[in-house]
This record gives sequence, structure tokens and C-alpha cells, in this order.
Amino acid sequence: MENIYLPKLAEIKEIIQETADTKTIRLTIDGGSIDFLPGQFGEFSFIGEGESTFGFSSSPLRKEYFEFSFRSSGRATTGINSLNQGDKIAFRGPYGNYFDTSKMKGKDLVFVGGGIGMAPVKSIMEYCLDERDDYGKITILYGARSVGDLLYKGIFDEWKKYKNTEVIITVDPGGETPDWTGKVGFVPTVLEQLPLKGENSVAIVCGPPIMIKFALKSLEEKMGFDKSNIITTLENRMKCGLGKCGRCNVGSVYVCKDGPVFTAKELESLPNDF
Amino acid sequence: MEDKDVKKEEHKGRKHVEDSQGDPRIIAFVCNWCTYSGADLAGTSRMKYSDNVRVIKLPCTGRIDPLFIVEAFKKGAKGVLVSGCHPGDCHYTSGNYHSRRKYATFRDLLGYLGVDLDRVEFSWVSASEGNKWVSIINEFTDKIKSLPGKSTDIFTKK
Amino acid sequence: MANTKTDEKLQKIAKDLLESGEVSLVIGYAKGSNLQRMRPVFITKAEDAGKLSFNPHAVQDLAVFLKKPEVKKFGKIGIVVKGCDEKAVNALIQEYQISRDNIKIIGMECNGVIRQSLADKGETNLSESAVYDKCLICEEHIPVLYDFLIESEEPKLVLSGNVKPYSGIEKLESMSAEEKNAFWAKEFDKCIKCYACRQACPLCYCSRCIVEKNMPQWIDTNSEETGNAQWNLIRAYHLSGRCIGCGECERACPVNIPLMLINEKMAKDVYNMFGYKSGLDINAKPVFGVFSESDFNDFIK
Amino acid sequence: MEEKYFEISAENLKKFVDSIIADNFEVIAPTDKDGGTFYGKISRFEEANLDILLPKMSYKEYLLPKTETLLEYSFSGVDTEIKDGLEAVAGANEKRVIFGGRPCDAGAGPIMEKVFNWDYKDEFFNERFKNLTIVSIACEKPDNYCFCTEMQLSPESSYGSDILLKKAEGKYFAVVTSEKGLNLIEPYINLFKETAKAQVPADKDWKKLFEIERTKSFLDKNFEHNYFQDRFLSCIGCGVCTYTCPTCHCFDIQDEGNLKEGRRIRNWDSCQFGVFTLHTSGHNPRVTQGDRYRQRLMHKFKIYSEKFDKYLCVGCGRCSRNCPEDIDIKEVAKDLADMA
Repeated sequence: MENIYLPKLAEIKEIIQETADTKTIRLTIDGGSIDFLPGQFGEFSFIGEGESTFGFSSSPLRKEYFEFSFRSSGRATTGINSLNQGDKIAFRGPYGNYFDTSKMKGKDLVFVGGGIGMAPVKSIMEYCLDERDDYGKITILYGARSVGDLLYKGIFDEWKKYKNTEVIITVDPGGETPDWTGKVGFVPTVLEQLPLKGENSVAIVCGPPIMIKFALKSLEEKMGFDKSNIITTLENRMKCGLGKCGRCNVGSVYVCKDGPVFTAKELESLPNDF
Repeated sequence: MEDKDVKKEEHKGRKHVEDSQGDPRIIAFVCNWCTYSGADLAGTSRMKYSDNVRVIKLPCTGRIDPLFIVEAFKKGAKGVLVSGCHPGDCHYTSGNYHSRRKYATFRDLLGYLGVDLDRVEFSWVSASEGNKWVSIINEFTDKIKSLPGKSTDIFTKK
Repeated sequence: MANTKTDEKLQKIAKDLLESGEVSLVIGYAKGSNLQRMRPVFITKAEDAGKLSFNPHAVQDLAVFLKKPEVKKFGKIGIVVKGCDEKAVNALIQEYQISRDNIKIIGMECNGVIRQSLADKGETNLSESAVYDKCLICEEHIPVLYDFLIESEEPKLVLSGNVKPYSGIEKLESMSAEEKNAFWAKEFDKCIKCYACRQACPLCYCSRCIVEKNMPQWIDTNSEETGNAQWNLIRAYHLSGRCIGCGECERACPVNIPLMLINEKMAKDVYNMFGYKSGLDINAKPVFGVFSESDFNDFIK
Repeated sequence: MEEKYFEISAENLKKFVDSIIADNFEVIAPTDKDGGTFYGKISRFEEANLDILLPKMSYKEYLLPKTETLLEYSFSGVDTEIKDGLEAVAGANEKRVIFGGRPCDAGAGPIMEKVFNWDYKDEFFNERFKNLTIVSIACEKPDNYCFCTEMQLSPESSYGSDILLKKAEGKYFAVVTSEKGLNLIEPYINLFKETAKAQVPADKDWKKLFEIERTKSFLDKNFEHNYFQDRFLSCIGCGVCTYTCPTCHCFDIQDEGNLKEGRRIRNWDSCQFGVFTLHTSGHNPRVTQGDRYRQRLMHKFKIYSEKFDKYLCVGCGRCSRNCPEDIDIKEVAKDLADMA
């Protein structure tokens, strides 16, 4: 008999303070990463304070560690936030479906991330960058409320080094600092100004609900993306991650099992319950 | 401190949990202005009292939510003392009057639900009453020590 | 079933209120899923006023809906209340949850309501042994505050004194701490933490209940002896001096925990200590909002 | 296993129950206590109340306890030790018999079993479910809140029961559907008389009030229907419907302990609570009680059947009987069917 709720202990290899209240934590189990696919998630916990659900934010091809980004806000995340390098985090996973890269091969890719929603996008994005030759042009658009709210600031330049890859970073109007050299504007607005075409392209979008709503609209209506070529991830409240506890249920899907990755087409068939 | 910070402190504390000395544990919630100063006076006057007590200082007895008492019992305290300024002496003019109503009711409820009322104590100790503080703590500790091992409470597993 | 005179009066008042636009919603009772059951009904159109009805099966305390955000949206509300329920309205006004100006109280003279457990078995007669304990000690057969009053056609309840309401309280008071502990341990063991007591209570209106706060986790989440005891203790404490005795918590409890033995006891003791009864006066300050220098002091060293 | 049929006199049934109790089986039966009738342990046959239609609560807690320890943990210095909670569950219910429940309650087990096994296997549930022996009694007089017939069961269904007893002319017929059932009666087989299927009284022709498929087809098409918001304005969100329901299985996972040790537990939870789906960000997909009750209907009559081919409802009517505000789910399901 196997207890599906039993976590493994993972060691914190590195903690990156991304913004005032968000961190990226790199973990190892037995000195390396675990097998997972981009888009999947895990249940992370500081034992004693409860579990929290996060998507992986690292590329599964980078075998030295696996990582997740989180904002400290509730009981479980505050617990995780108090940990230091070398401490242990209890981890269950990976769970859920994933971004199907076989359908993305040979196509132009657009990655759109907003705020902390960039975390799951980063996983699939770095996965594609790691196998750069398999894909066409890659456009990365990442925005946050202000300069201070941008995650992954330290690695923007790393992304830019890949060939045929454009990186656009934007902050909401009013969120810029005097020395800000990136763009200023809401993500969907900036997205619309990009010279993108829907054909032979796949867009991966994740961020706050309102951003997703308008970004999807722009991609579909202005740029002619097919609904099945726009992929996003749903973030529902979850407890078990195993399709049992009933919490993430939307329409006939359990987001934790049948998701979290959905195409815009699949989302269309779900009731407005998320 | 915000709740979050309290939590953070608690987590830091986790790593050096040692077997506590001074069983049975008694928690004293005291007000900053009178009882804490009273206890301070006892200390500076080199008076000795039982080391079973752990003092938690709050601004006023009005801030001492009955939930704190429950929490102390939950975490394994054998006795809980709440102490503050004498009626009329509250630094905030009426905090202790309000809390007196609360505790009168709460104590009544505890008793009705079958908690041994010897395990909760309330007192007024002023800043000049170092002696009273010492005697209250000592008497309370003796009382707690004399209670039978499985003295009734509803907060911990039987 | 045909309308009684009471029903007709009630319907007329509701119709007038809705037609004149004085209220946009009337909360009342309608016939329920069987003849011995009534259910809440929400009337927004004057022509639907005919659904309203009242009889000794109207057990629900409709004041509970006044805390619901979906209901608050209606603004001005008319509500059908029995004497006990009306005290909940008063308490809500006292605690600034609703405004007297936004509410039209249709008070029903009530001689008691029949226990639902008996009604479901077919009991229809209003008798001493069929009504809730709260009805036996009721002093507000006519609500203390109302805009409209509908007098009862039912005969007054005859009390022989043979049925002693809340007799469990005296019994418990005379027990030792161990016995009380054992009694409540057994009762709380049944608790399944469904929080129906909270939801059914007109005065449990916190937008975020203490059990939903987890930083820190004040109340253990388990529904075993520790978590259950903490929950029931804290809920009882939060209602001390506030509970108006409608008994909805006990009626809603799916595992029959005698919650009113706690609430009534606290109401009684608060009255003895501070001379305060909840829900009688909308201008009175809640008992824990005030103090007296001569308050009960015996327990403090 | 192929069904087997036995005949047993009322007197022998009493002997049978008293014997299994004497042989250290824990027999859970409807019994009068706490001012009502609840499932509880009985120490002799007479304590069982077999006349009551349904106890107030279901016996779900023997399959999915209201609080279950998933794991225990302890800290020493910087090290964390985790102890598997499954160990404590091994062999649970092996010596437990539910006696005198109704076919609706018995049907709940195999229906819930699907969600606990559709990919990851929940061994906490499985171990309990596998070992629990269920002896049900067919209903003679369902009440107005019952609608098992509409829910693809019937007052005489043996689905989910290891043994179904049917009363006829002062004696009982026992339909044994499983090895577990057979094993239970084996030691006392002299109390039973094997008989042929033809001897067992045939099921009555139970009439349906509405077609549940029509309810489903309404739900398929009408997510945003005013009915939900209007009808469930009277819902106070108490969750009694979900807690008393034999098939509602949603749960919450929480950690609980002190600085030295503690445990991770799962507790019953309810879709009727506002915080059930509340996101950290403050966003809540189900804001009104109408949204939440709709979810309950959807989960019972649409989602579960699409996913697992079974409706998540056995038609016991407990949610209607126990609803403090008298929301009758049968009436609601019929309303929806009528509107389809």
C-alpha cells in the first residue's frame, strides 16, 4: 500500500529573493532534480504549516535542481519563507498535465507572463530555450505592476543571449523608475503592438485573470491565433493535487488532474467557475 | 508585530526546541504598566519566585483575548494567570474594567464546560506590589502542583 | 391548504409594502416540503405575496438572512419575525449590522413553535410538550419592536409547569468539574465541525470566522476532542451576552448537540452578573461594550 | 461472485447478530441515542432500530473519517521525521459490520470508490472500504424525501451491500452478493437456509417521479440560470447537506501540532463554505450561495456522471430532511428536470 499523501523531503539548494515578497527556491532531492514536465505542479510544504500548490518554474532539462517561485502571503508560504539554505521542504508531485511540446516544435513561440504568473511560463520557456534549435522565433513578453515587482530580473540577459529570441519587459504605467529602460504599458497593450502573426505560432499565456482575458482577446482577434494554439494554465485552489478533494473542480474537469494546462479552446468549453 | 512576524519568530524558534525545564508550565499574561512593572520590581529587589512561570507581556489586560488562555492550554500549559492593573489604575483608563467583564464570563463558561477552575487565575498587581506578585506566583504554582495528574481540561488530548 | 386570517393579514401587509416601494424584498414563511414544514420565502413582487403564510411550524429564524450579502443587496427589507427572532433583529441593529431605517418588521404574535423533530413525525398540536424549550420561557410572545403586528389566532399555550425548560442546565451546574467535563466531552465528540450552528445563527455574522483564520491557527482544525471542544467553547463565548435564544444552532445541528444548554446558561449568568438581556432594546449598548466600576470582582485576587 | 440466496427467521436473525457481536465483531446499526436515531455501536440486537427509515447521519465516517491522520511528523534539531499514517489504517474495519442500513447508504460506497481510485489510489479509503461488511435491509416504505429510484437504485437494490435482507411474511430473505458477505455468515450457516432466487420475493415496481437524465441535461445547458440564484437565496450555507450526505467526499488537508511534533490530517469539508474555493489573491470563483449550491447540484448530477459514469447521489434525501431551511433536493432535481 502506498500513501499518496506522503511527501518526500527536498533540500533547499539556493534561495533567490526576487522581490520584496517573492522568492524562488531551488530544491534538490538526492542531489539532483526530479522527473517532471513543464507546466506540472507540486505540493510544497513547510511541515507543520500545511501545503501550498506551486507550478515548477525551472526547465526540467536542468538536472541540478528544480525550483518554484512563491509569494509569502498565507500560513504555509510564510512558513516556507522563513526557511534558509540547507533546510528541508516537504514535497509531493509532480502532478497534473503539461505543455505538450510536440505540438510546438518547429513553430514560432510567444511567451506572455504577468507578475508571478511568469513562473510556470518560465519553466516551458527555458525548456524551449534549452532545445533552441527545435523552435522558430521566440518572443518573450513579461510584465509586472512595477519595476520592483519583476521576478527573474537577474536572468533577463541570459534569455536574450539565445539566437532569434526577443525579450520584452514591461511595467504598468506608473510602475517605472527613472532609470527604467524597458517598456511601460499593460501586458495586453504591449502585446498588441508586437508584430506577431497567428499562423504557425503557439502562444503561452499566464498571469492574473484580467490580464489573461485581454491577452487572449488580443491574440485571437487582432493576431489571428487559433484558439487551440493559445495555451494557459489555471490556478485554482487545491488541497490534494490528486483529483480527490473536490476543490479545484470546474465543470467536468479536476484542474489538478485534467489541468492545470488548458488551451483557450478547452477553456471555452468550461463554465465560468474559475 | 504582525501575525506574520510572530509566525516567523516561531519558525526560527523551532530549530532549538529543547526539553523544557520547569514542569508544570505556567503562563502569565500580564499588562505592561502594572503587573509587569510589579514583576520587574520583584526581580530588581532580588525576590525569588517559582521558575515554572513564563511571563508574556501585553499592553493591557484588555488586549488579553480569552483565546490566548485557550492557546496556552492547547500548547500544554498547566496553569494560566492573567494579571493587570487594579480597578481605576488602568493606563488606558478602562481596559481592565472591560476585561473584567470578559473574564468573569469566560471563567464561568470554562467552569461550566468542565475545566478545573484551579488552573486559571486572575489578579490585580500594581507596579509597587512586587511582594504580591511573588506570593501569587508561588501560591498558584503550589496549587497547580497539587492538582491531580489528569486534572480536567478540554483543550488537550486525553 | 386554505389561507388563514393570519395569512391574509400578512399577505396584505407584504403586498402594500412592496407596492408602495417601501421595501424591495419581504422575507417570510411559505409552505414547505410537507404539511408540517415551513420554509423561508423571498418575495420581491407584490403579486407573489400570496405565498406568505404563518403557523406554529414556522421554526426558522429569518433574521439569519439579514447577514447574507446576497440579501443585503436588496436595501430596504421587510421581514416576518416571531418574538424571539425579532430580538435577533434588535441585536443586529444594536451592533450596527443593519439600520433600523432599512428594515420593516412584521411582527407575529407567537404562542410557540412545534419542535421540528416531532412535526416531522406528524405532530401538529401546539402543546407544552411539543414546543421548543425557548417557547416555554418566552417573554416576548408579542415582539418587543415592530412596524406591523399580526395577532395570533392560536390559543395561548397552557403551561402546567410539568415540563421544565432547559432542565439540563441545573443538572449540569450541580455536577463536579469531572462530571461536567465527561458530559461535554461526550457531546463534543459527536461534533463534525460542519459549522451549521454558526451559519444558522443570526448573530454569527463575522465575514471571516475565527476558525477560518489560520495565522495563527487559533482553533484546531480536527474534528476530534480537542478541535471540537475549542470550537464549541469559543463559539459559546462569542455569543455570551449576545445570544437571543432563538435556538437555531441547536435545531440545525445534524448530530443533536444540546447547544442551547450552553447558550442559555451564559445568557442566564450574564443577566445575573450584569443585569443585561440581549436583544431587548435597540438603544442599549452591548454588554461587553460597557462596564461598571462595581462589576463582579470576586474571582480576581 | 454469483449471488446466493438464503432464508432466515426473525428469531435467527437476532441470534445471528448477537453471535457476531459475541465473536468480537463491532456491529454498527441505527440506534436511538442523543434524541434521535444515529448509526452507532450496538451491544445486542435489540438496540438496533430497524423500523426507522434512515438515521440522521450516514455511516460515511466509517469509510472516510471526519478527521484522518495522513502522516505524523516530529522534529529533532534540524531534522524532520515523517511517519506514514497509512500504517494505522491497515486492517481497519476488518471486524466491523454495518447492520440495518438501507440500500441507498450501501450504494454510496462503490460510488465514492470511483473518485478515490480514478488514477492515484487512495489507500486510506480503499483499506476501509475493502474490509467493511455491509448488511442492509430493503425498504418497504420510502418517504417523500426518498428518491433512490430516480437515482438508478431502488428501495430493494443490493448494489453495494454484501448482504441484503428482504423482509417477507415475518421472516427475512438474505441476498448474499459477495465473498465478504458469505464469509460473515459462514460460521453461523445453520441459522440460514439456502434457497433459490425464485423463492425471494420479486422487487416491486417502484415509480419514478422524474428522469434524472433530464435534470442532467438541464444542468448541461444552464450554468448561468437565474433559478440557482433565486432558489438558493434561502440557503444559509450551513453545509449540513454535505456533511450528512453519504456520497459527499470533499476534504481539506491541514497540519496541526506544536514545535516538536504534529500530524497532517484531512477533515471533511464542504463546497457550501465561502472559503472552500477562496484564492490567496482574494479572488473567489463562487461568490454567492447560489453559486455554491449550484456546484453541489453540478457535482452530484452532472460532473460525476460524466467523469465516473455514476451520479454522485443515492437519493437518500438526508440533505432535504436535515436542511434547516427546508431546501428539498428532490424537489429541486425535479424542477430542473421539468425545465429541461
